[in-house]
Amino acid sequence: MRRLMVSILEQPLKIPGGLSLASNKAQSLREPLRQAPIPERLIVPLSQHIGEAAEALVGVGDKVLKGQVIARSLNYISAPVHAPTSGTVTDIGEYPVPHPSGLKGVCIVIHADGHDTSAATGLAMDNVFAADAADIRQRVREAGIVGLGGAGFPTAVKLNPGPQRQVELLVINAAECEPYISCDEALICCCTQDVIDGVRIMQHALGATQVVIGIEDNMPRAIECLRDGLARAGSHDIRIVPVPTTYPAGGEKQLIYALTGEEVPSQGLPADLGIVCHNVGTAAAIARALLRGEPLISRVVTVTGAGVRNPCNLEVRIGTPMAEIIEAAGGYTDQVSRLLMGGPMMGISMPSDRVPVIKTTNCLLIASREEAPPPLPASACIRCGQCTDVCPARLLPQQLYWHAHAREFDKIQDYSLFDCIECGCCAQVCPCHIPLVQYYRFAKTEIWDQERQRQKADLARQRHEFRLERLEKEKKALEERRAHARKGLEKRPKAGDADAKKAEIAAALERVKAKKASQDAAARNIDQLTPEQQARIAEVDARRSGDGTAGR
Amino acid sequence: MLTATLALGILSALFGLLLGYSAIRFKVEGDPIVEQIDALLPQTQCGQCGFPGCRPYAEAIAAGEADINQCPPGGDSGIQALAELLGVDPKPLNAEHGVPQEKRVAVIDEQTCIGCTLCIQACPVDAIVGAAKQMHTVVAEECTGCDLCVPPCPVDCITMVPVKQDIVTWKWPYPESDTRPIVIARQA
Amino acid sequence: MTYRPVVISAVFLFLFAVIGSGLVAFTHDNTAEQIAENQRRALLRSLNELIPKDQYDNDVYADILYVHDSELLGTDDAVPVYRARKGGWPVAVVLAPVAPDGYNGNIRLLVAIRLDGTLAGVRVLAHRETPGLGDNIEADRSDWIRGFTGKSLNNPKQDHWKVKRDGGAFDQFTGATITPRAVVKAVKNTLLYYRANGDKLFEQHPQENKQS
Amino acid sequence: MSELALILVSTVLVNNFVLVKFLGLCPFMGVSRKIETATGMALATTFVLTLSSVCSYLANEYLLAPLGLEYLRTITFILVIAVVVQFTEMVVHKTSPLLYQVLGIFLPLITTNCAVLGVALLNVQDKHGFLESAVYGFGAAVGFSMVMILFAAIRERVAVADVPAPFKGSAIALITAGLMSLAFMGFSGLIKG
Amino acid sequence: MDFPTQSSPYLPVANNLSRLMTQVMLGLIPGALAMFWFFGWGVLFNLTIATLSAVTAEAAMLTARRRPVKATLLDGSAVLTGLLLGLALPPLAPWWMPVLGAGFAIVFAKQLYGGLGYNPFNPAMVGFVVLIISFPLQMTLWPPPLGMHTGATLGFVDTLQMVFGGTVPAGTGLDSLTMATPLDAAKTQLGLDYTWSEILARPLFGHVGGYGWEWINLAYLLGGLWLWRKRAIHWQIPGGMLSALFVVALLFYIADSDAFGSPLLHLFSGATMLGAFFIATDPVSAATTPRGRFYYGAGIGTLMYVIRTWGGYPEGLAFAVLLMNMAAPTIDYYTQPRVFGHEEQ
Amino acid sequence: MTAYKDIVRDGLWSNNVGLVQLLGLCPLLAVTGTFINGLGLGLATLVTLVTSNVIVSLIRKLVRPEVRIPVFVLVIASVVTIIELSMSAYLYELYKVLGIFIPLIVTNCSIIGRAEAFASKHDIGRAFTDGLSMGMGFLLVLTTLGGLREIVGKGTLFSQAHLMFGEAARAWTITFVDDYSGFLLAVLPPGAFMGLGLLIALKNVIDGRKEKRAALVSAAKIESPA
Ligand SMILES: Cc1cc2nc3c(=O)[nH]c(=O)nc-3n(C[C@H](O)[C@H](O)[C@H](O)COP(=O)(O)O)c2cc1C
Ligand SMILES: Cc1cc2nc3c(=O)[nH]c(=O)nc-3n(C[C@H](O)[C@H](O)[C@H](O)COP(=O)(O)O)c2cc1C
Ligand SMILES: Cc1cc2nc3c(=O)[nH]c(=O)nc-3n(C[C@H](O)[C@H](O)[C@H](O)COP(=O)(O)O)c2cc1C
Ligand SMILES: Cc1cc2nc3c(=O)[nH]c(=O)nc-3n(C[C@H](O)[C@H](O)[C@H](O)CO)c2cc1C
Ligand code: SF4
Ligand code: SF4
Ligand code: SF4
Ligand code: SF4
Ligand code: FES
Repeated sequence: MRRLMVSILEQPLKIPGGLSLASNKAQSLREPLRQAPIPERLIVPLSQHIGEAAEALVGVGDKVLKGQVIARSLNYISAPVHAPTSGTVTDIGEYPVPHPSGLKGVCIVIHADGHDTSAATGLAMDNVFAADAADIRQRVREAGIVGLGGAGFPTAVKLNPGPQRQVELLVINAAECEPYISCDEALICCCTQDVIDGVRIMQHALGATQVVIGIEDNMPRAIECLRDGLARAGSHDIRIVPVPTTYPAGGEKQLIYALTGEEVPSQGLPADLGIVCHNVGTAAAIARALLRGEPLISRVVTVTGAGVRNPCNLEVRIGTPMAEIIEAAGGYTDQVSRLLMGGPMMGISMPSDRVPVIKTTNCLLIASREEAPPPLPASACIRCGQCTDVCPARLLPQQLYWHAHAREFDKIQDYSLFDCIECGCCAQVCPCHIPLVQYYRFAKTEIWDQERQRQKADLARQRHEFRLERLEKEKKALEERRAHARKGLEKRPKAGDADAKKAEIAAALERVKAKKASQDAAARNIDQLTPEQQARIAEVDARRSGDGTAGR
Repeated sequence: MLTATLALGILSALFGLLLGYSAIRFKVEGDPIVEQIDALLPQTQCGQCGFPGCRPYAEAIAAGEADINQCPPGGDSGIQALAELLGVDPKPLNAEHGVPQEKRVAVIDEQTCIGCTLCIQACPVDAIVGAAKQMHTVVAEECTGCDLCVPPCPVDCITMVPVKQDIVTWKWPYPESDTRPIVIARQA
Repeated sequence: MTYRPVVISAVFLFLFAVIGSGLVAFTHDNTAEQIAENQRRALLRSLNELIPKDQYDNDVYADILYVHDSELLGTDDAVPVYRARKGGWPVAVVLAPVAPDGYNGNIRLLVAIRLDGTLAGVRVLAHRETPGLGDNIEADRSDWIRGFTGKSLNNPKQDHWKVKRDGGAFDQFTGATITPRAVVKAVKNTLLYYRANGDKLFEQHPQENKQS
Repeated sequence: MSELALILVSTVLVNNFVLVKFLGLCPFMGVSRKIETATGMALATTFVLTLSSVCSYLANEYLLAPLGLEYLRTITFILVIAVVVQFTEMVVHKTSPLLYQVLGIFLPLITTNCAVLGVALLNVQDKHGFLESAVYGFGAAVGFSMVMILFAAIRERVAVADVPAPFKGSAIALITAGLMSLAFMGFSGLIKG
Repeated sequence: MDFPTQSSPYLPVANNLSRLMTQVMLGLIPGALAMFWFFGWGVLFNLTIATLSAVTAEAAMLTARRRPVKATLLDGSAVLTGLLLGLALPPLAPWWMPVLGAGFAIVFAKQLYGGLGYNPFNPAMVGFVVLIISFPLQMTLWPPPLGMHTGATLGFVDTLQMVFGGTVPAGTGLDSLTMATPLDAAKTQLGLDYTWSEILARPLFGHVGGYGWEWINLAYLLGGLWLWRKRAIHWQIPGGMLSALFVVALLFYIADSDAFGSPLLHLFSGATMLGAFFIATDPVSAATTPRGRFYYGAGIGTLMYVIRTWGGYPEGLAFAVLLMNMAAPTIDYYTQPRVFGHEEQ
Repeated sequence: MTAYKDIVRDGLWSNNVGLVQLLGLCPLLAVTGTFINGLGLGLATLVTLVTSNVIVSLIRKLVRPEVRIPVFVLVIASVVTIIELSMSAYLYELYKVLGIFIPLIVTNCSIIGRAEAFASKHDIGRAFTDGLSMGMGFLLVLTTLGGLREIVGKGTLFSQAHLMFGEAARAWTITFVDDYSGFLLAVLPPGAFMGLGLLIALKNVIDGRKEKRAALVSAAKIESPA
């Protein structure tokens, strides 16, 4: 096992690039976190996060209890879905889901019975801190917990760094760098104990020797709460480090850099450095699951913006249609012009408020025209380089733009397109108003699509070649048979029949074999991939579906 | 005049010897370019290019017998890739060979199918399964959407349906708020 | 491995080379004289502009001498001197000196000096001065260069062999002083050279120190 | 030594073969669409140009001059060049498939690159010796390569620009070349003589 | 309720093109005023004519290309091209020179490539170079920088007549109205084997640079620094250019102070500061990577020195800028920054 | 076999050496300072093209591939040298002006290009026609560009005609603007590049117009029966 040395810096670093943005968090923090009412009808998508969609376990008409598993995960990188409240399944079908495409996805629709009766989940553990890490992971997995801070990556996977890696440092991401969003701060102030318990459970499960909570230095109240909480719990080994307020200091790689001075390798994971990074909300969810047996069926959502009457933070059941939440926050004002899921920098705009809240919905920004004006007409890039100045990934956004603009997908990858975290800083400063991030997203999805097409073409080529070979063989066999038959006719007219038959059988056998071989070939096609290739495919798949559910 | 002819004559005779010798000495066979071209073709195997499948078309291009703009499934991006590989100018798709269409797959109407196996024989990638006199189905993942199975069917039970777009295959659109026209790479 | 093809290619190339070079050689033989004549006439035309044809009767083109003087003639190379005679008597010499300090480098001149040291004329053979500025030294573009005709080291005085801007007697062009300055200096130097060596220039016989 | 350095600077910058002397323009326009191909062409040309500059010097010095056959210069030089090119191509093709992939398709084009013959003829005209010929050839090739690669990089940018339709392609490329030669005018007068 | 959708980010954008261009124009004011002070009305005529022609040419081309005219003109880039060209031309230049130069700049160097953002070469400098190689005579006729305070500069009406009518005011000649610029004169004198100390003693020269020119350069420097403070330009290009010019000049100056001008002279003569802060920084045609910008600037500084010192033109800025424009795409290619999380190349 | 009509159209317009194939650029740009220079080199190239095309077509079946290029080159070089010698004998002044570009006709890519691409595959008649039309096309571009550059750059046309047509031709010079100070750019290298760029753009405009008209006509044809 490789031991990695990571040390937390005395003075957090400034991240490369980035922007200073007006935080706009105060309005939603005026009142403390409260519960949103449970709606009559909940729409629970089967795919809410990065990774494979879950498979429904219930049928239409089934009665379900709160916390009951209604869809199971089939895949390692996947998470089960639980009923957010008790009621009846009225439909399983396609409904609009929060995704930039505005397309529909499979959802389970539950009519709440209003009792909110809990099911026995068996998730709670008696003595978590004595438990085996594998057991903890299993329960985290069964609780359907995914990262609540970003892309919604299944948390159990991240808690398992693998046998080759030793995790030394657990970074808790409480930075909440995007403007308007305050759900983490609300959670920290309201459920400090849950957060701390969760952090300690993670520390235990990972065997991390150091824990640091990274939090932006403009959240003094949350820092205070955490300090108090930690002191009360006697967890003096958990450090709180305020990092300079810069968007996107909360990005995983940026936060790790700010805290430790280490750069997560491109295409790599923090675990490569011996670091794992989790959001505070994720920590709280783990604590609730393992200490109180509650699976992930609700989360804190910031409802804010000039378009909503009473900006606030609400604890919302997964599957609640957004309209209901906005209602719970006092309803729309007449300034409303746009509905965003997530913050103003990375959020996705919703075509309607009928879509449900999912596990990764951290914020609903109901923006006015002033807060989120319609896009200005773009002009060609003048290479002013302002985008380069602010890019936290130290990319050359203008170069990426030129190649995306020209659809030069090979070249754009030479400029490390896939290191772009889509933070939006570049587009925010561009004097030419170019929708840069959309260009990158366009290029990324286009490249994934090409990759898919290429794989398909490779398969088709193999199958076609195989077929040609088969036909060739059949033709030869036929000719042989004919020749044979002719010979037979000349010599032994009677025996011909039997021979022909034999040949036919042989040919049939051949065909069967061929078919089998072809299947083998197809199977090999997947087998022969190197682990990296497989990982990449998995990654691509994951990211693709992640698009829908994550704030990316 | 004599010196002139002699000097140059001898010089070139020497050169001739040198070249003739090296032509034999440094002979090279094989043509890897075909593979490279083939790798760029979409492998739909539809034959719209006028060749029986993608590879023959690749060979024809390599031999200079076919132009690069004859493959409708490859579309403009395919032509561009070929142009880049071969170092020639891209040109618009030759409409004689068809127009690019959205991706489609064959679907067999299972009620109507009489199990004649004609479509199986037509399918270039063995994407149709089913024994004689039984109902046939198309393995959608393997179907390249080449249309070849449609004409042979005696009861017209095969239809080509567009591949449905879902969240996984969805692509971000090219930003349109950019007022400039879309430039297809390297037409200049 | 058979070497037949090798021989065939060799023979082929040989044949074509022989035919080609044969034809070229044939043409060459038939045109060589004409070409030499052309070259001669081309130079003569320039010379005749400086020294009218009726003033001499020798074959100026052949009556040639090469001299060296990098100081006064502006170049390390040999400078040809053509000599015009009438009835065997020297009439004038034509030198081809170089003005090395033009705006863009060398300016090649043709300077004709009569026996008495007055200028029969000056022409520019080649230069790289800025078109539109410095190229007014060409006879086709302005009369400036013709202004030298008849001048000598006494006319104007030797210390007036300068452009006006430097206090001399010769015009400069608007915006371009360097070029005329260089030309004036080169012509003056040529005259100085002639004053020092003029008598010797007619002595030697062409064949004696022909040089290439 | 400084003489040779002067020749080098002069051929690369001041009397750049392509932009000032107008030699080798066809490959300059023809294979400069992409940086990679331009680089390949540049390498191939550098090699051939230097070699043939030397070879034709030898041919002139030891064959034509002694026999008084200067008028056969063009024929001889072009023959030498054609053979050098053809020979290089065959050898490279056989011995280094990788290099051939990079340079292969450009080699035959070089025969008709008039910079090559131009260098040979200018060597004679300027009375260069052996070393000078080599340096002159090399300098010309470096100048050619340099502007070719820079040009290709610009063309890649121009290819994705919003160029008016009639100017798309070679027209704008020529105008770009024109602006480049405009810039190179700045070097005029740098080396006098 | 339904909403419009778009890609993130959504926050209002404060930055825009016309603001950037306006800042650059504001930055030019001190330098332009200084030039007006020293050279008189001709400067103003140049600026007006060049700007009007540039805008007209832009409008005409946009119309011909069927592109939005008004919106594009409002970005201010054509105006800026005109202004910069106007500042580079000799005052008293006949009216058709700024017209021709600006037309050439906009049509050939900008619009044929697709307009703002696509031009590989600096339009204003293309216009300038076209003029200097075509009309070297007119382009070297600079009036002496006498200054308004002496009352010796040409009056408004005289200038008007000269620019539009080509008529020289009575009692003067073209030769007396114009003279070589300090750089030009120095070059000429050096050719005559004068030493720098002799040359510098002439009234053509002031404290560190050419008389008048040093103040003009100082004014441009101030405007440039303001631009940098405003983040309209990056420091690398002017920094690279000025430091390269300084270092190269210093090396030669140390080697032979009689034959080569002092570094300060180079920094404060001719178009150095205008070039460093306003021309070399044209983002469209310059290198864009942070490191690349520095090399790009350094290249301009070096080439400028080479052309000033040994070349055929007294001022090398325009050529140096165009030459480095040529190299900019290649520089960009080879100076990509290390991406976050990538190994050092 | 290619029809004669197509060969001619190709050479003169649709596959023009200078405007479309972009071959033979060096002389095209270098010697087109004046109309007469362009004419002189154009004629020399024309003769070379025709002769070499015919000879190559004659010997096309005899040559082995490995010496094909050297043989073609030899043929062309011989023709060019003969022309060069003849020019210096009979058109000496013009010869001096065109300078190194006469021997460089050898490497005019269009000549060897035509030999390779056309003459080595076609019979004499076609090879001759091809050479003639390609050469004419090239000549056309050379003279157009030369004329334009001369007019813009010097304000004259047909100056120096005496180099080709003898002393009597001195008077042919047309001066457009008296006292024209000249627009040097046009005569200098940059002007050559840009001039050719503009010519190509002009051709593209004409082609575009033609295409549009053709499209209109065919559209009308389709519509009319309906
Ligand atoms: C495609 C992909 C694959 C990942 N694979 C792993 C993994 O194997 N192990 C792990 O611990 N984390 C993995 N992660 C989680 C990341 O380290 C990261 O924590 C997660 O993407 C959330 O970060 P974000 O919201 O900044 O995108 C993966 C993430 C993605 C997007
Ligand atoms: C630009 C950017 C900004 C982010 N900002 C935050 C943030 O402020 N807080 C946070 O918890 N996660 C943020 N994330 C997500 C983190 O990178 C990371 O996915 C998350 O902290 C991992 O924890 P989780 O797996 O528990 O969600 C951001 C991601 C990106 C790309
Ligand atoms: C591009 C350019 C080219 C020039 N070419 C010449 C030239 O060929 N001959 C010349 O004498 N001066 C030329 N000059 C002018 C000199 O620089 C200098 O101004 C002049 O010779 C001396 O100036 P004066 O006449 O005011 O003393 C040129 C100037 C420039 C800018
Ligand atoms: C800092 C800055 C410097 C500029 N410098 C120039 C310049 O030197 N020449 C010019 O034509 N335009 C200049 N422009 C304007 C604009 O970028 C230019 O017209 C574009 O090159 C046209 O596409 C400048 C703009 C900015 C922001
Ligand atoms: S900020 Fe915009 S205009 Fe400036 S370089 Fe980046 S993409 Fe181009
Ligand atoms: S969106 Fe991508 S390119 Fe733009 S600043 Fe963020 S990381 Fe850089
Ligand atoms: S047209 Fe059809 S068969 Fe031909 S290359 Fe394209 S996909 Fe293959
Ligand atoms: S199933 Fe039909 S459409 Fe699909 S690949 Fe086979 S033949 Fe083509
Ligand atoms: S004519 Fe083609 S390279 Fe010179």
